[in-house]
Amino acid sequence: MKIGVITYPGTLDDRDAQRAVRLAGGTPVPLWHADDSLKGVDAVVLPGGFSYGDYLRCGAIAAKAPATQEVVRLAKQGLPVLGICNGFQVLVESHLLPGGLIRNEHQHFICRDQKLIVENNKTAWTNLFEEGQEITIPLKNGEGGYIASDETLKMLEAENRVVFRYSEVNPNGSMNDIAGLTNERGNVVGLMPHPEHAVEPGFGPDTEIAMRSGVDGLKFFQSVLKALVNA
Amino acid sequence: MRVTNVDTVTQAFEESDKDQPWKELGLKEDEYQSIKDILGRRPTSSELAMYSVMWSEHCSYKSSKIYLRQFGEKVTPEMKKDLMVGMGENAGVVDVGEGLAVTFKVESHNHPSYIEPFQGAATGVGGIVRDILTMGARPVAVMDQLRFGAPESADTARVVHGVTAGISFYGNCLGLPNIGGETVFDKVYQGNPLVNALAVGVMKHEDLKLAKATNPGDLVILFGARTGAEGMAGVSVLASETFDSTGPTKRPAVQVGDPFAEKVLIECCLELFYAGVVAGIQDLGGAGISCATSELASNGGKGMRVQLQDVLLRDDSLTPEEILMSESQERMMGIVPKESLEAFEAIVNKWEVEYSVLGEVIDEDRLYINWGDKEIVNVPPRTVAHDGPVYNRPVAYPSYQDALNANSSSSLKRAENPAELAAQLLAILSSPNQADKSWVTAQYDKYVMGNTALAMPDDAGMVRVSEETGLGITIATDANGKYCQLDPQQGVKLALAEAYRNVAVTGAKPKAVTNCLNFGSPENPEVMWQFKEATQGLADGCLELGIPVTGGNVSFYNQTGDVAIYPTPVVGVLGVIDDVARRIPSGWQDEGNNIYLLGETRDELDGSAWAETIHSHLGGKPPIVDLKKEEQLAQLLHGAAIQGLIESAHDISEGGVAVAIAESCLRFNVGARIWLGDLIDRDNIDMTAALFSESQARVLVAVGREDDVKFQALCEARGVPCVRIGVTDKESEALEIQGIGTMQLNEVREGWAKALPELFG
Amino acid sequence: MPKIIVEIMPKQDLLDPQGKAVANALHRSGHNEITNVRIGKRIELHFDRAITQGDLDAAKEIASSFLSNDVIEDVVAITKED
Amino acid sequence: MPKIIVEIMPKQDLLDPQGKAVANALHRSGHNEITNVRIGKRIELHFDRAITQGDLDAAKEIASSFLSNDVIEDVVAITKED
Ligand SMILES: Nc1ncnc2c1ncn2[C@@H]1O[C@H](COP(=O)(O)OP(=O)(O)O)[C@@H](O)[C@H]1O
Ligand SMILES: [Mg+2]
Repeated sequence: MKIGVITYPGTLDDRDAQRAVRLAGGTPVPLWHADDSLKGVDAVVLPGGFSYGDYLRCGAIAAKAPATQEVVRLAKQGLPVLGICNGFQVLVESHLLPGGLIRNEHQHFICRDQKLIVENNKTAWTNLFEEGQEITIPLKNGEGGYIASDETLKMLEAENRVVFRYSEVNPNGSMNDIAGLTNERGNVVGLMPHPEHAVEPGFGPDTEIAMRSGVDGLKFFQSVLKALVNA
Repeated sequence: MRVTNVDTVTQAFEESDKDQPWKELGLKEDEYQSIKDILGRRPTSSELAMYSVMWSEHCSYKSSKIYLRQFGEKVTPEMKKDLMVGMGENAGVVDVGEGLAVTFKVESHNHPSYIEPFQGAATGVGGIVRDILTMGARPVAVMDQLRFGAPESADTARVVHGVTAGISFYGNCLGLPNIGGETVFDKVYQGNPLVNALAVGVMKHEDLKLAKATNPGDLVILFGARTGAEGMAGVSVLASETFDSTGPTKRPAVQVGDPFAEKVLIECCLELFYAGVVAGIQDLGGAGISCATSELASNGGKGMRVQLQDVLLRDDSLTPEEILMSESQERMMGIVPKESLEAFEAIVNKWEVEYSVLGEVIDEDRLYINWGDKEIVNVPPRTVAHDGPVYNRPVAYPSYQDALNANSSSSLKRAENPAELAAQLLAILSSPNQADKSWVTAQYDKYVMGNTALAMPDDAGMVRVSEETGLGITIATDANGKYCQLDPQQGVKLALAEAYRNVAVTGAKPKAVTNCLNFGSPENPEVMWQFKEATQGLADGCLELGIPVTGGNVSFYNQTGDVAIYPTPVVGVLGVIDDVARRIPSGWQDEGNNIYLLGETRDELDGSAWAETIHSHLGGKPPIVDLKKEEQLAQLLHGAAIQGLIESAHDISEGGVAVAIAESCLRFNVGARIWLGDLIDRDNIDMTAALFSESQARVLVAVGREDDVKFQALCEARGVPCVRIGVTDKESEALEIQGIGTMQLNEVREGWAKALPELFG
Repeated sequence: MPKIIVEIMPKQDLLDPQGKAVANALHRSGHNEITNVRIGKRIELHFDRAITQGDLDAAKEIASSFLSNDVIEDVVAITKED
Repeated sequence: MPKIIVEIMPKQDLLDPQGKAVANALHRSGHNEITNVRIGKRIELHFDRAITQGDLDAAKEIASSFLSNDVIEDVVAITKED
């Protein structure tokens, strides 16, 4: 299975996302923001970073890129898309996911091992998790505060579109502790924490068992491979 | 509108007696005279700008040069074996095996970070990363060494917030993991905080690049950000004169960083390197185009012809002098063979990086710079870049030194009962210098790139450099201004010893050294004495340990009025580990491990955290340093790591055994039962010394029961003193120290974790 | 130099953490008369010629489609300065 | 609601990375008539009563000493709105 990973100017975690795809058993395909073809990939990851320096608004300039426009078009036809951190911000700026992401409540960039609850395991990227499962994924962002109007929040909750919720600590003031969302169809998922940083023992978050041994992020990439096989 | 009335070489001949503002530009009379002697005429105003900035303390190392030579001289052939590039280049390069090389360096951005903490610190990170990139390496991590004023002072909060946010902003946006650093508070840094930044990069041997223009006909290309009015005269006015001397202030004194532009520049440069289209490259930092043109030409033993009007500007009103001195960030100068121009253009266009061809390399010992059809610079490049003045400044033994050394901590009152000891331990642990640094470090991305094997709060940072084999590097930096104030020569060796030990406790083998020497004014003979002592100590220490200094940076004039900071030489040690999977954690993780204290403990409390926190005292003599013992200890740890005998190891430094124990507990929330009786008996010390002495060459290790016999045998064979002081107790969630009492870990954690958030919100 | 100035504020009913932080700091320093602070953007679009009605129309379009995100922000003013 | 509006821009001579990125994006989408973009802040100070001259004076002081950093920014306007 070919999983595309888009690189915008200022993208940082593209190589990490490619590594995660590889470790999960997929074939990573590097995609360039200025190309309007996604090279026929089976799914796409919009990785983390500071596309265009996150100037103006995070993800706003990248949302206009040719590759993003193509992602928007194909996502509407069901292409699985995962937006991580800056990728999530791009999805929000391209209106594939509702709401907005603003400056963290405490005003600082924060990097921490974050506990999350998987609220929805029906999406293309979460089908290998249990509903209600607690996982640990590194979080690192300066503008991860999720906001949306009351209506939108109600709709998201009613439709079970909150995929991940922060557990124990809400690190950025996100409304309803929202860490990640999906679209109606469940093929597009965006979240602030970084699953690609929890895929390899020795380089992930700390766990009860050993330092840096957490690999909960691997299931995101395995899930999409399973979804693609079953599709 | 282009400036038209410029001072030309022709005019310099004709109007030979014109008054020039050499003084305002920071030149001394004899320096101005030597420029005239070199040129056989007065300099043009552009030449004057170039010489003044390149001959400033910051660029020319004129006060430090005679001392820095020792780093190149006190070396054995063995020490040079793996050194691919030594001092003098943008950064030293060390062969780490498997065809890979590592380059690393620390640099200061102290003065700009006081004036504008956010941008000052941000551009400090940007500058050091470009130095590393210039060597042909992909930058893979950063670290930051910070010294702030008294924590309670309102201005400290301004600086702390600005500096940490600036480093966070720039480093995170570049996608470089921050793997460690230092955060120290002391009132001596109140008006002069220290912001040092370290970067490390990795390359294949064949990708090594040098800042040289050797081939006549090659093009000189400036690329990256456009040139604007930033940091004008920043190098000479900001970095090398004291604050109260005011220079020309019309143009902004600060630089503004654009980490996004730098990230793009990094990727673009690496693509240029791999495509083999640049023959030489130099970053633009202090002294901007003046520095890049003269150094590239001088290093290559060639000359250059440059058209300054071809520099892409943000602001057309800049004068040629300003263009030559501008410190706009995120720029690079490449030397590109003509036949590679097309390939060069394709790559920079892909990354949307702007560039302009300024001129070409010539086979003549001359740097010619034109403004349109007017010649404004005509100089031998070497005289600008390398033949600046060299001073042997007066040194004087400080008048206060003997009294300071005589005022030892021996008369300070020691705790008399367990409750008092416990209270002292908690007080030290929650003092800003020993407290949890997460408030700072949580602002830094340590995960990006996916290769971070160790980072904050561990003793050293470690990153994997080969995904195939697991080959990794470790870096630790240390400096103790208080020790250096008591004895600069000993103090710098202590910093070296600590950094070396911090690398060793991770299981890596120390290999090379970098430094950033932060001192007061070199015009003060007492400061110069400190500098002389410190450089000698560092050179001697490195020779004794057999690891070379690969490069470094000197920052003088760190003082407010007449009051200098403590001498603060930051020492960074690089280590290599064959496989990062074998790294040793710093905290306790498992149940029932035996806890050993390696090394000897003396009653050494002068300059300690105990003396500072409990008695606000600084005086006496710093701890004894024995580098042979450090080496033995490092070899023991390395051996034990290879055999997999130790579960964790934590270096003992400020705050002594007490702080090391507490940190080991808090790392993974694992309790312990500790008894210090055997230690006290063996080393003939009291409880206060057992807990808080800062004796060197000591490490706390945890060993699984099954490896106990082997481990003890190893210590004996290597002659490293080893005493069992306790056992880990995971279930208890408490730290029990016999003779003091039992403290719940959440109690211990409370003050330690809250100290910085309470101060800085 | 002729310019069009676009002013953008976070939506009234949404959180503005930056504004809140500034308000808190002002309150700490005794400025209790200020009940609330909100922080938005002032964006200047520069021209090297006189600004036309067409430019203003274009700016309006750019302001709402790109310079602001209408899920979280409002364009509160578009003015020109010659 | 009565408010004082403080407008702050990066200093003319200094690089404005944000503005540059936005200008480039506008150029990519064909808006070449816009020669440059600069991005600053618009800060609203809210009051629950009518604004006095004293408030304006205080705002001026706050604007230059706290809301802006005069090393890199200029306060370009302070206005009130009732
Ligand atoms: N400014 C900083 N930037 C990055 N890491 C830091 C900084 N300050 C402290 N640290 C990290 O926090 C941890 C604890 O620091 P410290 O108590 O000073 O360690 P030590 O006493 O072992 O030198 C270390 O891992 C250190 O690298
Ligand atoms: Mg240490």
